[in-house]
Amino acid sequence: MKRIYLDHAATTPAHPEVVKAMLPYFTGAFGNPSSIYSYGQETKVAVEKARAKVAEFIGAKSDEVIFTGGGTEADNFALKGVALANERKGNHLITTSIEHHAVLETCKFLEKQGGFKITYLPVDGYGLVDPQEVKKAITNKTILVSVMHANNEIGTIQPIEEISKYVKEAGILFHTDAVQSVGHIPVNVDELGVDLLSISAHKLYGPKGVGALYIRKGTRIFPFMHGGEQERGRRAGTENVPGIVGLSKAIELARQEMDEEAKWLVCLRDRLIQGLLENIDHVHVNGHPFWRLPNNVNVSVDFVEGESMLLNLDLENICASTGSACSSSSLEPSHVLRALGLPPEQAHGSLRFTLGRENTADEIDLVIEVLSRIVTRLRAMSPLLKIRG
Amino acid sequence: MKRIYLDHAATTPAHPEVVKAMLPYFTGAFGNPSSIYSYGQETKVAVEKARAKVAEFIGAKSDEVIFTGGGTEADNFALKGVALANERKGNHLITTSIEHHAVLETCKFLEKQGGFKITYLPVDGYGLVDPQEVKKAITNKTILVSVMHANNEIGTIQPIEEISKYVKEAGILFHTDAVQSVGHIPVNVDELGVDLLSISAHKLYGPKGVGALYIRKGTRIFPFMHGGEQERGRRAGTENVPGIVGLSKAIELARQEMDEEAKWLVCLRDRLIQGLLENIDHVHVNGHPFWRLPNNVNVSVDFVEGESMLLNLDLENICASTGSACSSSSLEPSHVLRALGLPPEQAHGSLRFTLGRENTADEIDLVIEVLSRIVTRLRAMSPLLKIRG
Amino acid sequence: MRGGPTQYSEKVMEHFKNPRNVGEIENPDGVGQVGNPVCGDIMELYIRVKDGIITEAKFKTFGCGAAIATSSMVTEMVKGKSIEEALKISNRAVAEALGGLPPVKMHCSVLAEEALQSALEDYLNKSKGELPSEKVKSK
Amino acid sequence: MRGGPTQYSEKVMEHFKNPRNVGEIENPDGVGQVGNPVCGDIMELYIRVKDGIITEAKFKTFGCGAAIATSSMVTEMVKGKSIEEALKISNRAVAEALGGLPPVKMHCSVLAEEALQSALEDYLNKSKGELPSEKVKSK
Ligand SMILES: Cc1ncc(COP(=O)(O)O)c(C=O)c1O
Ligand SMILES: Cc1ncc(COP(=O)(O)O)c(C=O)c1O
Repeated sequence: MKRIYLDHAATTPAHPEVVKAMLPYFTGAFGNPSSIYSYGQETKVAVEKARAKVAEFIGAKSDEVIFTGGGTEADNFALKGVALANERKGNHLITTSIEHHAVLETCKFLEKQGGFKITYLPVDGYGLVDPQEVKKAITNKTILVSVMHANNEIGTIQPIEEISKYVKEAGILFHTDAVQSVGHIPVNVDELGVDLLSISAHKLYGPKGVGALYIRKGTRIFPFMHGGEQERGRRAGTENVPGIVGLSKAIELARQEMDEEAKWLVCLRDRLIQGLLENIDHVHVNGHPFWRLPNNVNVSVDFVEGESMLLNLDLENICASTGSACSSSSLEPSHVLRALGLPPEQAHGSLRFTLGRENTADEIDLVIEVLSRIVTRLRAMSPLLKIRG
Repeated sequence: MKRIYLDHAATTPAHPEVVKAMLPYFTGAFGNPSSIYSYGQETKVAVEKARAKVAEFIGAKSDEVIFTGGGTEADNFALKGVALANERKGNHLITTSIEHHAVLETCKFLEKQGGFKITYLPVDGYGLVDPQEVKKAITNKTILVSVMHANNEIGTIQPIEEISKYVKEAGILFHTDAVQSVGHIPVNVDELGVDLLSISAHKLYGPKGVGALYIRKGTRIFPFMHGGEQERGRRAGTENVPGIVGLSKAIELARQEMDEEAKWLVCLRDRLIQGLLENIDHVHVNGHPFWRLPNNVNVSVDFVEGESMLLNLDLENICASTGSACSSSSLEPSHVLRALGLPPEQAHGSLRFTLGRENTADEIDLVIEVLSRIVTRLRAMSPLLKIRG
Repeated sequence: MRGGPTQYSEKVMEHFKNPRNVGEIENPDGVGQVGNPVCGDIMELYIRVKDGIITEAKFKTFGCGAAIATSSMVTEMVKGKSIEEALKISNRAVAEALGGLPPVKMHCSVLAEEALQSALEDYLNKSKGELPSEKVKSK
Repeated sequence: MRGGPTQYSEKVMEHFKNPRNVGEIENPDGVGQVGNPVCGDIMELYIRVKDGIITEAKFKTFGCGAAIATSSMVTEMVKGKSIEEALKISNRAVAEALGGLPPVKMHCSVLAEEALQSALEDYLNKSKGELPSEKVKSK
């Protein structure tokens, strides 16, 4: 049976065009961009073209885009770089309780090792941050606010523009983790009003292990990676030329296809949500009904646990994801679902389906059918149904 | 005219077999290794196989190898991770004045921002560190010694084993930057006696943007990249699966071909050195005559400047490198050549040729011939020849 | 949404796919319930005992793949065993019978052992001292 | 061995490949020498002057591609010019005539200007005050 891949928030396949664009830079044009002979210059030109493309796509200037080794590095770079460079101004950072671990763990590190104070803002039942809460949290020690653009688990899109107003008013730097939004919904650094923005290629049909950090001109930030003078001294290390070219190709394709694709994904998404609600009792949708990524479906299925649903789906060649404790080595359910205020059973019974450009309506219908069967089977062995049902 | 590439220390082309090994992981087996469905597990298995291969090659255990985004990240990780994790024990680090910038700039950052004290050991005229100097530099505050295995500019190979004795005696952690040696000369972590060792794939016919850090079991070190639980919590970020597979394929090929290749490169290397000495007056070889990478030729040509030689070579499709100020944006000549005690004119007149598996004896002969012509031409316009000649 | 190292053995997957003894026993001789929804694992284990021998065992489980497989396995293991023998079934024995469990999933086997012990205790309490009860208390 | 952004213009490469006026002038009317080996740049500039007009200019340079190209260009630019005109040649003019220089290489054009000024000064000193010497001093 053909595999049905519904975990595009975890990673996407590289677009065949992306791989094609990368290939010449492995063996043919392999020169080091830092070399001064014309052969290295070829790859330097490739990197600069890529930079211009990425910059243009998010409404930035070329020299405001720094390539990194992925979204996690971009987040680490942004937070640690700004925190250390602005330590004298203050030691307070504001973020939210539903950030990706790349932001949250970096914050914990800064708290523990750097003596920084971090405010973790709560979210409402839909996963939305209240801009007023951001405003209230700002003190005269605050040097950075970091609020993700779109959440990777529940797909909720934050009111970044509104939050930005308060942050800018206070003259504070503003970072957004846009790893899940870039290439999927419009992202413009000026419209969002952010100073730093993280991108990861493998979430938009680019290769793994490459990303970018947008840094608004004039932003005080330390390098995260020290060494050579690559990226104008802001990120040392020999440039991952094929990866960078792959990222820019993915961006180019997104520019062409994003709008159409988003419309189509919203169709599929709503078809899946409707289908699940209609065919399975006691299903709840997590996240926001409207401020939601086009490709994200997150549901809780009462009385059954996520990993056991996932494994059953896997046996039928369907790839999805769960926020259940049982799928994490920490044995705690998703911090995002907990932040929504979900009762633990519902957090444990969550499933995430994230759709992509190759999914079809038939696949969606099959998933609904298969999951109904699975849930019936698992509920038959669930002690919760009797206790609560 | 066919290009003659003699800058393998800057970067190598990916081996065609490496690219072939990587390809399936872009579009076919693209799953996220952290996913729990069998599809993600495929890539997890690929990553673990790669880890085992890399580990075996350097005499390490699998769980002592952490994949990174390159050699620079490995160096940053090793130095910052060990420094911060062992701060309570002491604040003193020892390194050498000829390290790669990935080590030196990280040290400067630790000095400036972290309050660490760094000793930069001198080297002799061949670029060798004296193990006795290391011993003398150790204080009761010393927490880490970092000495590179082989130098990227002059190819000098350090007496790591001997240095290790003194470092271990004092119970201190020992890091070596083996970016230029792994895959080119034998590297075994136990024989070298090191606790941490940096690797970069693109220096051994692997892809750019991926590397590894060996961390001996029990070494106190903080993660450098915070976020998800990848790499057993030691290096967050979605694994660059194709890159990691590419690195391990490059290692596999090195295991098979390294010895033969080294013999061949030594032949070519010595042919080039002899040819230059015989055909051009006033040429000096930089680096050690014996403790030298098989592929490294570094010479100073009196009375002429490096960049102008390089550009002329480039015009004849020959790629090389120089330690001249004029090729760097800092306008300072190579810190390595200066550390050897070279007079500034000789540092400015340096050329580095680093050979690789595809170079031929004919190419070497052509380079000698071409460079002789270039030097004659440039010397004709050099005021130094008159002044000093 | 992170993933742990959950590569299950074939045996685990086999029990997960075809769990044995799912369901409840009406008027059981012993019943144990352990775990709680907050942790994401609940197991109920029912036993029928005749002449000191466990003749039937059934379970209901809310939990992950390993929780279901260990429930299934433990019910298989106790059938036909005496109470004394059943009391000796350890979580390790369950895990081993399944061809091993990933480290983060060992707690599921603990849960299975606890469910069994709790059902046995329930039986012993009901039937009052057919066996030296210190054995149970010492648990 | 780091590399800077040294993508030279076509014009620079042209002058680098075929430098004009390489060499020395015997018994020149003016000679300037600037730079030093420590910095990796030395330029010598020779001029021949007839009736206040520079009729010939030659150079010798130890330095990078930009140093050679600016030397070549500046010697081309002064030929046929009066001393007054030559004194007005700025480093920017040299760089512009070469179609621009990478930022890190602008110092080479400064060196070329200095070499020229130094040769002119030498000429003026030798020929004593054929031109108001403040102009030279004010440099
Ligand atoms: C919102 C968000 N931020 C950051 C990351 C980390 O990106 P990467 O996997 O490229 O390190 C991810 C994905 O893993 C993500 O979804
Ligand atoms: C000795 C040495 N260390 C570290 C590095 C940095 O490795 P990478 O280019 O993979 O960041 C290099 C090469 O650039 C090197 O030669």
